[in-house]
Amino acid sequence: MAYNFKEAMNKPERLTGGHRMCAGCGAPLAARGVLRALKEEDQAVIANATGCLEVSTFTYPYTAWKDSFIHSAFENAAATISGTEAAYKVLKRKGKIKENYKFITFGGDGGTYDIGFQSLSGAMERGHDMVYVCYDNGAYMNTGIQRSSATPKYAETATSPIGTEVLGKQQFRKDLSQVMVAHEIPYVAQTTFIGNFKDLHEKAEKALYTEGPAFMNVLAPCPRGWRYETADLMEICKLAVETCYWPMFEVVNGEWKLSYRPKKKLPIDAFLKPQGRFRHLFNPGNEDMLQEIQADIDKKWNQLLKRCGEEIE
Amino acid sequence: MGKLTEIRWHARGGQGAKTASLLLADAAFNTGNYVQGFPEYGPERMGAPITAYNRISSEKITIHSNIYEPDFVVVMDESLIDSINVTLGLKDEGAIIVNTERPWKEVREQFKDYGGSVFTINAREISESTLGKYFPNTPLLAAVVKVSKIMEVEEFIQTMEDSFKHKFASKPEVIMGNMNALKRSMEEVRGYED
Amino acid sequence: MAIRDRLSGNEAIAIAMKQINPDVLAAFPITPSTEIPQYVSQYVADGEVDTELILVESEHSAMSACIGSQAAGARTMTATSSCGLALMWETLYIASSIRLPITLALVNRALTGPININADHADSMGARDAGWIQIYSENNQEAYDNFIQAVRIGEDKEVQLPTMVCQDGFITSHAVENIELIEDEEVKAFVGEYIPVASLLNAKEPIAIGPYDSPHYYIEHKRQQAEGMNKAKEVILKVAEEFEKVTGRKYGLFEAYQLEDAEAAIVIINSTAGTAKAAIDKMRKEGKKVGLLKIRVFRPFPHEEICDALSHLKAIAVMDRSEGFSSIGGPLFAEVRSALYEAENRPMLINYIYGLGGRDVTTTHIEEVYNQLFSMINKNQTGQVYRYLGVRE
Amino acid sequence: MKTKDGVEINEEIKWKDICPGGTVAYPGSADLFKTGDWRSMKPVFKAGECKQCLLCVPVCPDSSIPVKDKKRLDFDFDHCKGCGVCVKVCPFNAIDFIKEGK
Repeated sequence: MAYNFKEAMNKPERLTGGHRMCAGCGAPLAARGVLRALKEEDQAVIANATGCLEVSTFTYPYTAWKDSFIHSAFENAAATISGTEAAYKVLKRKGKIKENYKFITFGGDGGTYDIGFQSLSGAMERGHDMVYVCYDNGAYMNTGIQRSSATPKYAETATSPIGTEVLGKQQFRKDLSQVMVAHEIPYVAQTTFIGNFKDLHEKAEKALYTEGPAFMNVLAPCPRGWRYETADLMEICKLAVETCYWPMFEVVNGEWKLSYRPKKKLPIDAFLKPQGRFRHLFNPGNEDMLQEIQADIDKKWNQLLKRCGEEIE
Repeated sequence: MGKLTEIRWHARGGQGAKTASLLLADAAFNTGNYVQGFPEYGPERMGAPITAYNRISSEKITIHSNIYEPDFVVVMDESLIDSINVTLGLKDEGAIIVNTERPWKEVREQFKDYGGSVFTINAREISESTLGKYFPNTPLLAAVVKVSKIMEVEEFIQTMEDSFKHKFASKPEVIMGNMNALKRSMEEVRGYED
Repeated sequence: MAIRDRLSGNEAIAIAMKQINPDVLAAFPITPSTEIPQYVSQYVADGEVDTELILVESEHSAMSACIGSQAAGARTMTATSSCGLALMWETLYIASSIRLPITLALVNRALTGPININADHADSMGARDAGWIQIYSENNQEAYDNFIQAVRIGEDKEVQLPTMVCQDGFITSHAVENIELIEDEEVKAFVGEYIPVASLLNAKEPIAIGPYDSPHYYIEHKRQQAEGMNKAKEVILKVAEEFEKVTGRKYGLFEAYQLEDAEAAIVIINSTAGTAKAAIDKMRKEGKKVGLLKIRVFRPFPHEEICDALSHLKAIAVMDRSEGFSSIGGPLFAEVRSALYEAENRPMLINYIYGLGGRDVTTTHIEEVYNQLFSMINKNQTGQVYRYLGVRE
Repeated sequence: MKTKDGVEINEEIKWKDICPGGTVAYPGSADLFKTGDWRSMKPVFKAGECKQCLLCVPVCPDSSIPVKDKKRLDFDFDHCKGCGVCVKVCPFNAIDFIKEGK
């Protein structure tokens, strides 16, 4: 269905205020954005991996979720919702449930890329009719900003600190979206918050209303961990996309499709510079580190263009 | 406890000793007994020596241990005799039954230190000529029942026929073959030089 | 009409599952419980049950899927052993704390390491504080009967807790024995329809499960959860009474065998209780006053009842098929000794660690234990409290 | 907020009365929890400048820009934490950002 922005904004909120996420956090935008793609008449069950979003949105006795919600642990959100989805199938078959339900899981990069990866991979392989949404903020923020496999190279975190010998994280980030594509599930998308949220909305809608498992990787900036001013959220997302640090694409039944191509790809400095976690990269003598990051971005961007059948730069 | 008979099976993984012990338990169960049939507790690997057990009694069995002093031992694979003390703990008033093509006398000689009876059965020959393939279980079951007298032969034959009819409902030739194997084994199990 | 049959312990559990016809079964194979989900898979393949199978990639996910399913109002089951239960550890606590009456068939097996696949109670004893009701089974019949009763116990409104039904790996799980089955219809009628207290799939009343619980509330939730366990005792007896009406088979919190006039007794769990009964029968014929208390319900632990049943004895050996590494004995010993604290005349009490990793226990071993108890009685001296049975010294 | 049995859920609640398992049957109950006092900066909605483009609506992490009949209303200051994301995305300078308390 074509995206009607104003109508989408007019829908009742399915995530209330009064949750305890940090001011300016990106994660609730991902949650709100995905939930807006639900048809109003459809019910949903939301599972959430332990993490910022979970502990902040359901602190007893206050739940910010208008839909049924379940949290069990950090590493098992996908397995948990797969149980709920299976229960739905059998109870529906037995005529005990009339309504239509959608099953959505939210997890941070810790609960998705790392500790929850096995249960995610298993649930996708089993083919449950569910959407797994990773809000990727590139570190374990809930425990105080420790490196994850989604943390970009050279970023400073509490466990990849800036020292005299070692500067930040020493590894490039895991390309989870590509790993999820390798599961050959019907739908995989990578997106973030841009403009009027058309990209996120349309992808969420496809993910929700494609039968079978779907995975969405949503870049969700964390002002505290990335160290930028809270008000700059949307600007940071834009730079992530314009520098091709976070390309937006979707893979429908194995077909790769680029969602957005910058008119002129910005140098990676533009994304890194506003963020305190990369400040050391701009000290004299560290130019080669920046070049290394740029080379990696360029390589991966070209690989993506090729996969999507786009003209290579 | 009523009359309790304990049986130990020796074979190699994959030869069907576990199945044989379960089939014997089945037959004894079907003729009104209390039964236990269990493999040596552990993983079963093709070719590795394995042991299976049966307890058969007219009264409820509560013991849950392995069997160390069996009344009867069945050796499904005679190549095990060289490497395993198959008569270990076997009661002198009991018997050992060996699946072999060799003459009874030769086998008896092999167990000269064992004071009980030795029986032989050529399960291969019987199986191949009645079933066209080597399935030693039916001949061995018949031999054990004949030797151990744990159930009436008539009852045993009847229950086996019922079970073959149930299992191979669409294959009358298999039922016939198995019944022939059973009857021949009863006659051909050898315990004396005759 | 009872159905006379012969089944292994695993088959018995699988048949119970088939008769109960749960909504969901989530499982991952592990020896020696593997056969249970295999049998159920066959029932599904043959259309004999309506169950939705979730064949997960780990036991952690198995219990997680059980949580998601039971929370959605579906009657949910699983089966596991040993390291599988250990991998569930975190989620066992979650299941009980959010009051989900999941039913788990546990086939007891030693915990690694070194790796060992045989009977041992290290797995369930390790999970004894997880808030699950624990019911133990001497043989296939008890495994079957207990499993059917477990559904009713856990789902009782006063209880609302998950239940694990335990039996010994291989010794009973893989041994074919006589059993009396209940007619399908009777099982269905006995367990009844599952009516969840709350469900994720109730559109009229969406719920949120699994909150972050601050110190202002956490302890109240735990106290309330503990009350479910407290109430479980009478519910277990009530369900047993109804079960007896259907089957004629009587169950309590424990079984006392030749205990009334006994001087020496052992307290034991699962299959070795049967071996001990055979030893007792033999020794009784020799005029020796020996008896047995077989634990059926370990969680909740029937302290008072056990104290009453044991306090008249002169000497008791508590048999633990798992090490607790407390250096003063195993977990069952700790419980029984604690229960007997209330007794006016406390019997002499020793602990045997036995049968670890499937080490076979015969009637001879059991007789040896009784002989040790009589020696204590004669000398009026307990001697060493914490002992091993059948270990090479 | 009350339990099913009508007992107010607050820090005085007794163990017998608290919701079993911590399960909460009040979807959206976080609405009752006021996070407005977390603000040090405050957005000010200038209705006259607003063109009702609604671009500020989806960027609010606290769902604090209510929409009615496709038009945004003033901020929900019970929950707005004053992050300022809306201020930055407004193309029409229709949101001021001032120190809280002024």
